[in-house]
Amino acid sequence: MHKTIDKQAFMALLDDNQRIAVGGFMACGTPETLIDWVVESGVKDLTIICNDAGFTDRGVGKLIAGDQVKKLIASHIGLNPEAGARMSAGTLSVELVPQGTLAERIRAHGAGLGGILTPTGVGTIVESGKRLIETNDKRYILELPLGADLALIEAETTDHKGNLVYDKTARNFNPVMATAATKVVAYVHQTVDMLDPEIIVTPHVFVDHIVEEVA
Amino acid sequence: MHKTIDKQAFMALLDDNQRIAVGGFMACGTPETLIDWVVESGVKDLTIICNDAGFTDRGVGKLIAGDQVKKLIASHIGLNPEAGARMSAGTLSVELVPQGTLAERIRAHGAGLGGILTPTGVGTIVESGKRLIETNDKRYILELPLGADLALIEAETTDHKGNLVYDKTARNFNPVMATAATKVVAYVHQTVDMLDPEIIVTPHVFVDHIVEEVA
Amino acid sequence: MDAKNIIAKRVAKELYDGDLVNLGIGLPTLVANHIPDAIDVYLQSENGLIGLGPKPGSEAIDKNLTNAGADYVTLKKGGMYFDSVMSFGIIRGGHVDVTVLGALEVDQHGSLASWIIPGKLVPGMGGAMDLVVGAKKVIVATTHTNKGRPKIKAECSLPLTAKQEVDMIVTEMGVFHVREDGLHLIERHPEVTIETIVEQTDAPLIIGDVKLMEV
Amino acid sequence: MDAKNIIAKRVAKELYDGDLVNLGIGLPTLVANHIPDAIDVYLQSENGLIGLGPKPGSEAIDKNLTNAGADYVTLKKGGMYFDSVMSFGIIRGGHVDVTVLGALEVDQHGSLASWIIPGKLVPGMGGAMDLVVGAKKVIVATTHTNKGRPKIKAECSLPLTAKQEVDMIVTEMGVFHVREDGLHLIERHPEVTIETIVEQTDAPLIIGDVKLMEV
Repeated sequence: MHKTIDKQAFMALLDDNQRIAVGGFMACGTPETLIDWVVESGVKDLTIICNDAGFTDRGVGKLIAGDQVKKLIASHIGLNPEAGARMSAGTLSVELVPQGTLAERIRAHGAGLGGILTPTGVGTIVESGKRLIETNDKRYILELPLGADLALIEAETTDHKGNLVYDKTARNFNPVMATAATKVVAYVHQTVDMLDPEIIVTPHVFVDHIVEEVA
Repeated sequence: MHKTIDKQAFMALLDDNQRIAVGGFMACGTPETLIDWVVESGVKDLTIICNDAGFTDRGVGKLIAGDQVKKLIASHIGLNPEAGARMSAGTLSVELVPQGTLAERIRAHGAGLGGILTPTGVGTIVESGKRLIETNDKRYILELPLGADLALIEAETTDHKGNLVYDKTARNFNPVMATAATKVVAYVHQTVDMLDPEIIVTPHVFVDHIVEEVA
Repeated sequence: MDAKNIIAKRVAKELYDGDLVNLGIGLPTLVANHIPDAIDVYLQSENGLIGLGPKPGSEAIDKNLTNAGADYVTLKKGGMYFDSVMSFGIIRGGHVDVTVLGALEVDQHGSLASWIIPGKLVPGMGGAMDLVVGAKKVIVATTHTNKGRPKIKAECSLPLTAKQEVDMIVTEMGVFHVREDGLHLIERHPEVTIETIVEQTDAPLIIGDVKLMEV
Repeated sequence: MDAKNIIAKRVAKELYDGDLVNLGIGLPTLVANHIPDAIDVYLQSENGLIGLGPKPGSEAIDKNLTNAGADYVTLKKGGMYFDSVMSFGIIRGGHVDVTVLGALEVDQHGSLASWIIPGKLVPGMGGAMDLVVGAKKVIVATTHTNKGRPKIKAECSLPLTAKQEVDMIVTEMGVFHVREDGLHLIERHPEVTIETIVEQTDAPLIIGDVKLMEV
């Protein structure tokens, strides 16, 4: 299974209206090269799932600035005024999700769960339109799984099979997004012959394609 | 925070009627020394949460053979005929839980969820007495969180803070059980000055006490 | 070749390059011996690894490296270890391409009974319920009869492992596909007549173009 | 000492040896400067680490080592990295001893509004909703007023971050406990009278034995 692809093959994975999960936290651990290629592709009407809106010129903010995003599902958009402006103008739909709920919803999709019950958001506007379920005399929101057509993630190192390890806080949402998309593309900084089997964070079975950093 | 305790301090943590989660999978990764001490303590009417019943002379099987267990919550008891015999005789109550559901229920407790929706067991006797919930036109069982008073786990290496890494398939249920008990005791084979921050599986905040292997 | 290896060899033909496969305890384990060297098939053991290798020689046994049947095993290059939560996230989440299991009974609708004979044998379901619900393709690998009694039934009489999840049944007599319209006999052992198979099967069979099994 | 550091210093007195603590962006971050060297307090950053150290010098900046506010940080010895799922498992699961957050409004019942001013400011809730629901102790650290207007209200008027989860409020004027029977003033700044505090607070206060804040 040779998983390394080039820019051309990556571009062929993209399409209008896709739902794309993008790793990273305020652009730390976001695969900027892959984002740049999505910008270059010009695909439109994307639904982006990401922790946040990035910055105007970093992370998924570049896709928002290029008006390629129809809907953003994120926990925070405060560092990207372009996102707020488009939301106010009605050209960008934003679904704000508590960060832990976002992580659990993506995990639920990747782990085959039909949903999870969380106390987060109970008694707030986050519960509107959702089912509330009581267990053990406590009230929870039923939050539903969240998956994507494509996950774009960044990792530090891979081996020849596609196993991944991450670097410091650039890990964040990358591993869970790798579990929850039909196709997973990982941008990696280096490739080694073998990784210690004890330290692999993302098993190769989750990874469809690898884009290697060009030195 | 000095977490290392000796046998005497460990014995003081035990009591009749406790609910104890025990790591290991068919006794691989089960903290045998800690189990031996529980046997020696003579505490009774325990509820044991473990992947399986172990063997008659290994793992939690030693507690069952000693008639210290009132209830066992596990996915499998087939390798321990003593467990089956006591179940038939009515002296041991056994709640059989699908292995993935067992892992998710323990995780749900540790992660503060009110429950999870799983497709596992739908249409089988596993669903009896449980709430069935439909989401996205599919039927799921609502499975509830499962926690313990005490978790007894085994790890390979700790640092002076109580961070843990495991060895090969001895990892299994140990990390998740460390998240879901009021007190967590880890039996460790070695202590080092520092662990690589990228490879720590169980952060020290989950670990209350360490019992170090005596060479 | 004995019945078990006839079955295992035929099942192996269902595996493709890059597949993630879980082989149940007993007969299904034999499938590993029949996978062609030319393809990479990744074997998962649900207690916590992907990349199951051959059994170790007695000098290479590691007590912390076992499979889900508590046998000592090895790990192939590129393999990795993980905990039970990740393991069943992989299973339930649909990331296992093929799971191969034994059966007490399997029926024309693809329902499987494999974990309990009430009052007689109560080993527990272990990970089987999650595997059958979660894997993309479920293959039952079983001898055609047990003490002369057919294992393939119109309806299972024993408590189910999962309802209508089995895709394919391989016995030493033939190969069966579970489809919307019923159970199809698609291959037969060259030395076994269709009449014999019909006679030894307790379910209605749809018989079209029946090929010969390679034995 | 300025108002912010008066608050931060007072909050720091609520932290004990071994505590796991999450400090929100802005004012709460200053608490770290006031933690006594004699105790080990472990700071979590919800983007994926425990063991937050001091800010790096410009020569030691690592772009993959940031906090939840996208500032460059360092990791202390014994710290570790993890992904967003683990991070919020720790938070929601009640493993964080103390969380310290800012407020737009906080009310006498312990409800908090901190993430949205509809039509004006919509940054998103980030991890705040999970933190306030999950942490064992929730401390709001905020200036007493905003442009002369009290931030402590009888009832929050803005959309909530969480309902009735705040335990304690620390401002530059005083310290408040949220209890069953209402909001108690328990300490005041030595140079601020109880009358002034009552005047500057938009909620009924229960005033018993009011101690002096150490400033």
